[in-house]
This record gives sequence, C-alpha cells and structure tokens, in this order.
Amino acid sequence: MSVIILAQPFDPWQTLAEYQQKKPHLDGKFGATAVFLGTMRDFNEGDNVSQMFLEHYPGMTEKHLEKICTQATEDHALLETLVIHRVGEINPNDPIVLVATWSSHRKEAFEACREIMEDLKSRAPFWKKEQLNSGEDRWVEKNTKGY
Amino acid sequence: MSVIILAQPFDPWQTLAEYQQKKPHLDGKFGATAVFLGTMRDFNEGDNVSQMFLEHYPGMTEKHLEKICTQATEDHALLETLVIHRVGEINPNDPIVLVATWSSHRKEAFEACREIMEDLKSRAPFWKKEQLNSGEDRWVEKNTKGY
Amino acid sequence: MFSVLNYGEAEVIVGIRVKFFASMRDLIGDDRELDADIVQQQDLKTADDVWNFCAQDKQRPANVLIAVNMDYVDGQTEVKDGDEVAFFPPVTGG
Amino acid sequence: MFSVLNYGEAEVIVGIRVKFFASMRDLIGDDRELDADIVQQQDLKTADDVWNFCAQDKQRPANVLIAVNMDYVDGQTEVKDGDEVAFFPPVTGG
Repeated sequence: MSVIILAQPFDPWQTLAEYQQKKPHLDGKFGATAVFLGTMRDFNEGDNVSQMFLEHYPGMTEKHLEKICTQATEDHALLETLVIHRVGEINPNDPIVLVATWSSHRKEAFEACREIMEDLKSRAPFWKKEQLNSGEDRWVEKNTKGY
Repeated sequence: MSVIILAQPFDPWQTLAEYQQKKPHLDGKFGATAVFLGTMRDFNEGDNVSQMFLEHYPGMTEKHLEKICTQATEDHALLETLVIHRVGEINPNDPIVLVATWSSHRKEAFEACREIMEDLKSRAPFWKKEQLNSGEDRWVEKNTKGY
Repeated sequence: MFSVLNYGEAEVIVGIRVKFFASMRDLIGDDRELDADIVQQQDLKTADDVWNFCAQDKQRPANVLIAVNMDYVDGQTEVKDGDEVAFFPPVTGG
Repeated sequence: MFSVLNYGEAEVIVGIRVKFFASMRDLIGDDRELDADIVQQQDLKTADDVWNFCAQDKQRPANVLIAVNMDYVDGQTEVKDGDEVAFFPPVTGG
C-alpha cells in the first residue's frame, strides 16, 4: 500500500505499470485492477480555467489517506493499493489524482476504488484554487456529487 | 469509441496512454477516467491453472460490445470509451480485458465502467477453457458475482 | 444435410447457418468447419426446431443461450433461410 | 502572543500550534509562517476557544472543519499544550 503526495507532474499509466511490476506478491494472484484518474479540465462552473494551485495539509493528508486505504484493504480484501495526489501548480490535462486497487475479483476492486475516491474527495485535506483566464483567482468551494 | 478483440498479448497501460493521446477532443475536457483491468490468475476454484484458451463468437462479440458501449455513452454522457478483450491462448498474469471510460465527472466514468464490465461478463460471447496444472482441461462454467 | 451452394463466383446461402460454441460444440460433437454448417430443411420454423434437428437425441441444457443473426433471442423465435443461429453456454469472458 | 521558546538545542513547544488552510487563512489574514503559530494562553480549553482567540472578531463559517492532531473533531473538543489545531474549509481535492 502506498500513498504519495507529489509536487511534480507524473505519468499515471507508466507509474502504474512500474508499481505493479515491483509487487511480486501480485503475480498470478490478482484478477482485477480498478483505477480512477482525475485530470485537470480547462473549465469549471462555466468559466475557463488556465491553471490551478493545489494546497494540502502536510502530515494530515498522508495520515488520512493511509487510514482510508487501510480501511478499504480490510473491507474488500485488497491485495494492493496505490494513491497518488498532486499538490502545487497544476495545468490543464495534468493528472491530479490516481487511485488503483488490486484484488482477486472485480467487485472488490471496483468498490474499494470508488470508496477511496469518495472519501478522498470529501475528507482528505486538499484545496483547489483556480486561476481563471480572466486573471481572477478563486478557491473551489464544492465538489460534484460522487453518487 | 473503440472495441478491440486481440489475439496477442497487450500492454494495458501503454495502450491506454497511446489511445488517450490520439483523442484531441478529450484535451482539457475530461476530468475523470475509470479503468478496469482483468488479469489471468494462476488459480481458480481451488485448482492451479497453467493456461487458458479464450473462445469468442466473431462478429457477435464485437456487435454486442459496441452496443453496450454505445448505451453506456448515452446513459452517462461519456466522452470516450475503450474496450479491449483478449482471445486465444492466455497465460497467468496476461491482461484479459481492459475497459476504460472518460467523462467530465467521476460519477459517470465510474458507473459506466462498471456497467460495461458487468454486461461484458454476463452477456458478451466469450468462453474460457482452463488448462489445469494436473493436465486436465475444463470449460469455466460461471463468473463470480459483480455486485 | 449441410452444404454451401456456389453459383459462379458468388456464394449463395440457401438454408440456415448454425453455430455451436464452447461446451455446446463439445456436446453436439461438432468438429466440422463451423462456417460451413448450413442446414437446408424446409420444416425448421423456430430456433428450437434448429436445435432439435442438429442435436438429434441430445437434450438442450436449460441455461443454453440462443442468438439469431447475432442478437439474443429465445427458442420460440422464428428463423428463415439466410439466418445465422447460434447456441452457446453462459458466457465467461472478462 | 505567538512564539517558539528554545531551550538549548531542543525546541520545546509550550502552547498550542494553530494552522489555517486555504480560504480560512485568507479570512484570518494569516500571512505568518504557519508552523510558528504557537498560541500560549492558559485559558483556551477547546478548539472553539482557539478559533475565537485567533480569529478575534471574525465569525467562523458554519462549514469550517476542525482537526486536532490531524484527526477531525468538533469545536467542543478539549485542547492542551502540545496539540496542533487546524481550521479549514470543506476539502476540494481529487
């Protein structure tokens, strides 16, 4: 299980491939991998967004994410979990968050991946500030509904 | 939207990365990507499995998968969908199926990805024959439950 | 009972093309080239009739799936010349 | 009102470390180095007291979240010397 807070851009698919290769205990045992990737869009709530700044609470963010991954691992008998979340300056098309879960069967991987994402969106201490094309900036105040 | 039936092994993460790059209409517009990857395990129902043969119904398989992807695209306002499914001889750790969905928001991507997988597992004409370590072979007769 | 009729260069299918997949092929004992399985029999009205004709004395498993022209149907569905009828067990892909 | 006391080489924190994030920092007008925000005040018993002391006349938004030692709590939670208390708006990551 890994929780990574990253201040630089990352390649989600290459990272996934490398992460999986380094987990020999998965060999032949995982039938299911569910992945969610959140990516920065260039629009939000009707406005064009040119850049974003992602703030977090160092220490608490990691602690909270580890807690929800541990909980999901127990609840769904996961074989492996990876969460990567960007902080700092982010540009359109940059990956923001990657959640990946590995399990024997698909039900567990799907449910765990979504539960981790929903908890992350509603409870993990991250905050987005958008820089609009107009020059204005603003804190994002709410997320879209997950269910 | 693409549905691909493949008789050779494939690298799921590299394929995803390349597929996404070739879709300029996604640029800046997709906030969410949900992915499911099914991988061959080396055990099933208590037995060690050395290899698998995946049969399909050429023509109907593609037609059925295209239908469920079109339905999911309408139901969930997807921006893009990719389904890749292996046929032929498959070895442990080989990817079997990849389903990826792109949308503006996570709810749609998650739900569409899972719905496509569930329909694929219960309705798309594919059949697995397992070769056991014991030398025996057998048709797989049922899937694990998805919900 | 199975044949493909060729008129000049064009292949003209007269009859119903029948396919069996996976364990259903094993059950029927069908090791022929499947694409050449054209049943020419005037009195086959439904998918059920096609099964009974091809399978002879073999009972159809309750969970068999039937497709006509690559769409799922039930056994009562009518079939006609040029149709493709397939029988297969529950699917296990993914 | 804010200070870090150094005794020899070891940093000894006497008081409550307070942090504000995102729009809550803007509201408080807190442009100090946050890690140095140690409140030394004997009569702060709860997280609510800490807010009131730091925010002075600024009303606390109804949806503010509170963490003590990096766990979510409510405003009635007691605090003591050495604790870290954080105030922040609803989260918007992911």
